[in-house]
Amino acid sequence: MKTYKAKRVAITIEAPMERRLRAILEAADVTGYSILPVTGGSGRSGSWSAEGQVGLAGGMVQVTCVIRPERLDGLLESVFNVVERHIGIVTVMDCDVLRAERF
Amino acid sequence: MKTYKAKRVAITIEAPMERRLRAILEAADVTGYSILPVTGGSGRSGSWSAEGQVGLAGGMVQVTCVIRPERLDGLLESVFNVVERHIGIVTVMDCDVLRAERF
Amino acid sequence: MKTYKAKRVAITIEAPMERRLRAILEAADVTGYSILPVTGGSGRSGSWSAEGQVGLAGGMVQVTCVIRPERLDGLLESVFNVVERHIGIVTVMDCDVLRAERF
Amino acid sequence: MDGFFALALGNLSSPLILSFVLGVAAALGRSDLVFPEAAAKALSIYLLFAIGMKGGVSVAEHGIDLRLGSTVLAGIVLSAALPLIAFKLLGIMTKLDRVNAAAVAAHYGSISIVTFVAGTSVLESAGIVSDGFMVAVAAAMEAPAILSALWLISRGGSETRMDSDLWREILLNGSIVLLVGAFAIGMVVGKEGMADVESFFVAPFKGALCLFLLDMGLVAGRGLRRSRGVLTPGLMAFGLLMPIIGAGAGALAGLLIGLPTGSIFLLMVLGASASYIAVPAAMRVAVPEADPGIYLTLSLGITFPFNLTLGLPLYLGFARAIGGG
Amino acid sequence: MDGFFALALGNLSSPLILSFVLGVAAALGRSDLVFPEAAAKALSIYLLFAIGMKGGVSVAEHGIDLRLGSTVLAGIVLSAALPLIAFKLLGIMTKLDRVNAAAVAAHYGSISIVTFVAGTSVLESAGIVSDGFMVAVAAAMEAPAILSALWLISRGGSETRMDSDLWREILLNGSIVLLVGAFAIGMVVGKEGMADVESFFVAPFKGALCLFLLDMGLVAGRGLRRSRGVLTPGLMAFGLLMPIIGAGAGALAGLLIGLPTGSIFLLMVLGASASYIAVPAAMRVAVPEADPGIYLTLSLGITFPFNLTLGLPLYLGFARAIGGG
Amino acid sequence: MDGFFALALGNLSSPLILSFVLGVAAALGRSDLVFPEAAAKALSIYLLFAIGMKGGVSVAEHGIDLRLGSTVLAGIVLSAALPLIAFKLLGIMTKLDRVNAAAVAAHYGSISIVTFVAGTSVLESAGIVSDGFMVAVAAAMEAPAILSALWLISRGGSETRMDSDLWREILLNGSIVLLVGAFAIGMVVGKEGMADVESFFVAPFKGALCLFLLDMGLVAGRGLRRSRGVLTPGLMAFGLLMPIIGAGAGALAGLLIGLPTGSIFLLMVLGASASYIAVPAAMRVAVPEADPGIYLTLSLGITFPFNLTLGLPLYLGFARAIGGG
Ligand SMILES: Nc1ncnc2c1ncn2[C@@H]1O[C@H](COP(=O)(O)O)[C@@H](O)[C@H]1O
Ligand SMILES: Nc1ncnc2c1ncn2[C@@H]1O[C@H](COP(=O)(O)O)[C@@H](O)[C@H]1O
Ligand SMILES: Nc1ncnc2c1ncn2[C@@H]1O[C@H](COP(=O)(O)O)[C@@H](O)[C@H]1O
Ligand code: NA
Ligand code: NA
Ligand code: NA
Repeated sequence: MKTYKAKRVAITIEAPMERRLRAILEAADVTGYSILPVTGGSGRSGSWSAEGQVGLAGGMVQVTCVIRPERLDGLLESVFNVVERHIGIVTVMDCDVLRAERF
Repeated sequence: MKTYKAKRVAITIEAPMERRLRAILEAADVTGYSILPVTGGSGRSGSWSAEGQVGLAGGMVQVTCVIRPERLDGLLESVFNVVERHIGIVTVMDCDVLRAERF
Repeated sequence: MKTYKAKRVAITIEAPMERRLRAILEAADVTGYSILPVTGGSGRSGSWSAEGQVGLAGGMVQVTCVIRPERLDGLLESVFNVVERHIGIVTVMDCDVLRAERF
Repeated sequence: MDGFFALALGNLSSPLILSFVLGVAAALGRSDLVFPEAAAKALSIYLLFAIGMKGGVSVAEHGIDLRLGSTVLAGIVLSAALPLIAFKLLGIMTKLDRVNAAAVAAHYGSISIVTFVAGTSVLESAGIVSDGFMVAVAAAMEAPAILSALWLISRGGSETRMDSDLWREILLNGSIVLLVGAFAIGMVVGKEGMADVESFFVAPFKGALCLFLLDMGLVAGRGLRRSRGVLTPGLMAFGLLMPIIGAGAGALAGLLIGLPTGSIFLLMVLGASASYIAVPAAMRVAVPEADPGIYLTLSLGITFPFNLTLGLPLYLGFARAIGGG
Repeated sequence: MDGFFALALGNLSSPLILSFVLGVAAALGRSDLVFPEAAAKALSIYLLFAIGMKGGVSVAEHGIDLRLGSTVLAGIVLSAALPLIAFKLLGIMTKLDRVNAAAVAAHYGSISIVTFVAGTSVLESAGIVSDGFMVAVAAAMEAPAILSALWLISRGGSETRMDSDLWREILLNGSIVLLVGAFAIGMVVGKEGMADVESFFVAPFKGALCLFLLDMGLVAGRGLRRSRGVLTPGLMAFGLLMPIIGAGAGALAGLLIGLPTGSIFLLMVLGASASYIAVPAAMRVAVPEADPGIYLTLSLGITFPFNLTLGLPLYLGFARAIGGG
Repeated sequence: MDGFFALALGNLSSPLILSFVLGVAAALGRSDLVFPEAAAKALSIYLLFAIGMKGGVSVAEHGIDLRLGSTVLAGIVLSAALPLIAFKLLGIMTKLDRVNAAAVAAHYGSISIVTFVAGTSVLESAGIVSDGFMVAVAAAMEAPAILSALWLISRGGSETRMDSDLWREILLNGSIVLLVGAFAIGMVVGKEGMADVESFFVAPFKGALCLFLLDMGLVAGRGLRRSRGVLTPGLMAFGLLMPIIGAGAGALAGLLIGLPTGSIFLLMVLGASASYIAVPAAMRVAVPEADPGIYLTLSLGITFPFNLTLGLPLYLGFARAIGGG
């Protein structure tokens, strides 16, 4: 099956920042992304869990974008400005994508 | 620690298609997969969010299968027939798996 | 953008084991991890879905840690002791991380 | 006309409608107010179960009416026929391609159970009775419209994914099962059995509906905000005209069968309302090429608010005029 | 026997049981009706809290009964002893290996609080009183069965993961904490304090239980559908026989202590019912080798429906026969 | 002082407080009892809507009071000024850096609506009336404290992310929209419209609050357990002293405006309570450098339990002493 090389960027960031990150991705013309819920975790700022939480402040989300390799640097730069001061983690992986028109 | 080479396929697809995709995976003898919820995203068909939604129509899920490399092509072909006409994205990544009997 | 090589370990395990796994990760000094919900799946022990479930017994979670490559073996060994007898799957992938201090 | 304004005003100042308006306003103002998906789904299960059971109990009380059969039949015919009208109208008023037009049309043949429930609230406030079996009619009207739409599409040469699985999914979709199942339970347990569970299914019903409408407002408002550009003037006009045609068809059917005013009104509401749960899910599977941005926004963002605010008093005024009461 | 049929029929046509049946039917018919996981969990918290609190208030009303202590003790003994019987029986009736047999046995020593709640509903309908402290007995019976099962396994030479963490998890699992905590709250606040929160915890209770049983039906039905092949005839027979044995043991204990009819009945129900929340979670941690497909399906797919539909009237008839009333 | 102990005891033995205590105990004992996130969010929407609507209906009943305006103004001033006091106090009592001190201070200027709701329950039990518009005051006090804190930070030379988006997020955050929106709905529909939805929004209110407080206890207890080391003695002392200062400021303002006892009490409660929903979310966005471990734990783990258990009777005793009644 024919596949295409791409990069899969996963940005784990605080839930209250989701909107801003979405706006920045859209401003950077990254219109393809998916958001996965994160229900708990641990980091330098301690361990947490979404259970029973009412506010957004405690939670995080994982935003995943699959993009063409040549667009990676642009994406990381726009994203960096947002995440720089925030808790969370950004990872990049190589992947193959089934349909080229999809990203 | 001894690990084994495998492929990790992630299929992001509309929630109403989950059942069919499961049936196709099982028909293709892929009995190992996990389903992660997706709570929002954006693509060519616009941006969306699961918040407050009652119906399935708006949502998506991410089906992840870890399989032996030699089975990848068969899997992609069976899956392609389902996802071809549907929105969503299919990515394939290389990975190492801890226990060979598990996939 | 400068990135750093890392390993992304994903451990899919039964929900009742989440606490123990967290304790083991913390004992192994892996303080950075995120937990994603899994809402269904299939494996050698049959297929399942979290829908409508009251107890933990039926569900699974996916614990994702991004760690420095040199720490991978230690992590896998500690984890192996927990997951060995349990259902679930452990995968390791290569990734690049944006900020080195984050993992 | 005076009566209509009074009714409309009364309707607009009910906690139900105001909750919906609050939701729309919050979404348009981009408030971060959100309703958890699980809570919205749980509320909808509660509402469907409660309305189904009440219908069943009422039928158990009054005996199976001879008109039940004919009204269910009329509902099925309405649901199957309205998409054909809607499809023609879309061809005239908009530039939608065949597949999208058929998908939209399916929504208008099918029904919105929340609009129906809001209709029963309006009836109650006005002190007008209706037949308990109208819930069964509502359930019967969910699916036929989908088949009409698929027929329209396949006639045009496009492929639809219509297999036995999809059949089952359409006929046994969650809301049909809940409505029909709870209706049957209501019929079996009757008024006496209902007494046991009344303080859960009857007394708090309207308040729960307020919160659900708040959520519907949030979702509708968000849909509207995201859909700038999708909704052409032609589509919007269709979204306002089609419910009136559907209501008219419902009124006609109700008159022919000889239903009492309350039931004529509810049949009008069913005809006027557009699906936003069952049909969209079926369309995603059967006609993935159709754009959910169009049909969801039109049904939930235009027709649902119109019916809820202006449509209900309008239909009630009309039903009273032709049915008395 | 006539009495049993009347009771059984009355039970089968209550909204509670019919909701369960609707859920099973929807799942077997592969409807897409689903209950959000969060809603099911929230409902179960509500039910546990309400039932615990009611028990505590009732004890506060009637004073601590001398029989409380002996009944709790009897419950602990039952919970610890029934797994031994179940294990023997499984050895005779099925081909399960030691680990799986012990895991199944643990479920039958422990209890299902929903079955208990349904039992209290049946009592109420029949106008029979019972001791408020039976809720505490239910809580006390959750855990001992787990220890018996782990002892059976380790005696067979297999390893179990039994550390202090697991001890705490078993003894402080969510449902025990809720039952005991709410029981204590009920005892402290008494009838007067309860009055404040009655329209939340008492009046809507049965209706909420309907929706919960609908969900249980969906889960049980789905389990049955997925388990083709897992449930051998021997296992199924065990799933129907064991609750009767448990009920008999409960009846015996109740008679020995001299409990009133209502409490004998509830002790029978506790003996008969099988856990599907606390024990499965403990087994996943302590005995991961045991197959959840077997113990969950048996407990939730066979024994729970049997108790709910036929078991309850059967046990009530028996309790009346031996206890009077 | 006798009165205080009686009040405190009465408060401590109410189902509300006991539910909170149960939650804290379960979390500290590391029970696996958890509340689904979606259920907690749904409950909070319900509580905010209900309390807002009740306030609006009460204002519709009694007419707009001249004191409404001055009390809202006083609330805004309190909310803006208390962070300055808190900031000074933190400088004296703790070693927090400027950014963390300002972030903590913001929480104490803003309010906790659950503490407010618990306060209204205490008033009801004591049979003391209060002004319906106090809900509007509560809403008005959510945001000003955030601006004060951001001003404190920027004055110190640190950067905050204060753009128009954040402005909108702060002013249209979910709880403000719900409180104000439901208040407006209550004012429009009045007592008559409320009657329709009373059995959902009024009767079950206290019971629902019990479950919510159970969840708050679980979250607070978990926070305490995780925060060993974060909470220095100085911080803890601040968490107990600051609410008393806030309550004092509220009492002063209430006296100056000439509010009745009940409303003085509620203004004290608002002054004393610390935010744990709106302000933390704003801080995450505007001042990501501040450590949520400090401000969340202090607000939810120390101040909230203190207010709920000892603070409320203390403030009520004081309000009665100065306001009569
Ligand atoms: N190395 C890591 N691997 C996976 N998730 C992480 C890692 N580090 C941080 N996270 C996630 O990001 C959150 C905040 O991290 P931190 O900023 O280090 O406190 C954590 O609670 C985790 O959910
Ligand atoms: N490049 C991408 N990266 C990640 N998720 C994507 C991407 N493209 C699409 N998706 C997901 O698939 C959904 C449908 O995509 P589309 O078919 O392009 O509208 C989106 O809403 C996202 O949730
Ligand atoms: N190959 C796989 N790929 C992805 N998830 C898997 C795989 N195998 C197992 N799982 C997950 O782990 C669970 C238990 O697997 P098992 O132990 O094989 O029954 C499954 O229900 C899946 O959620
Ligand atoms: Na219609
Ligand atoms: Na038992
Ligand atoms: Na305050």
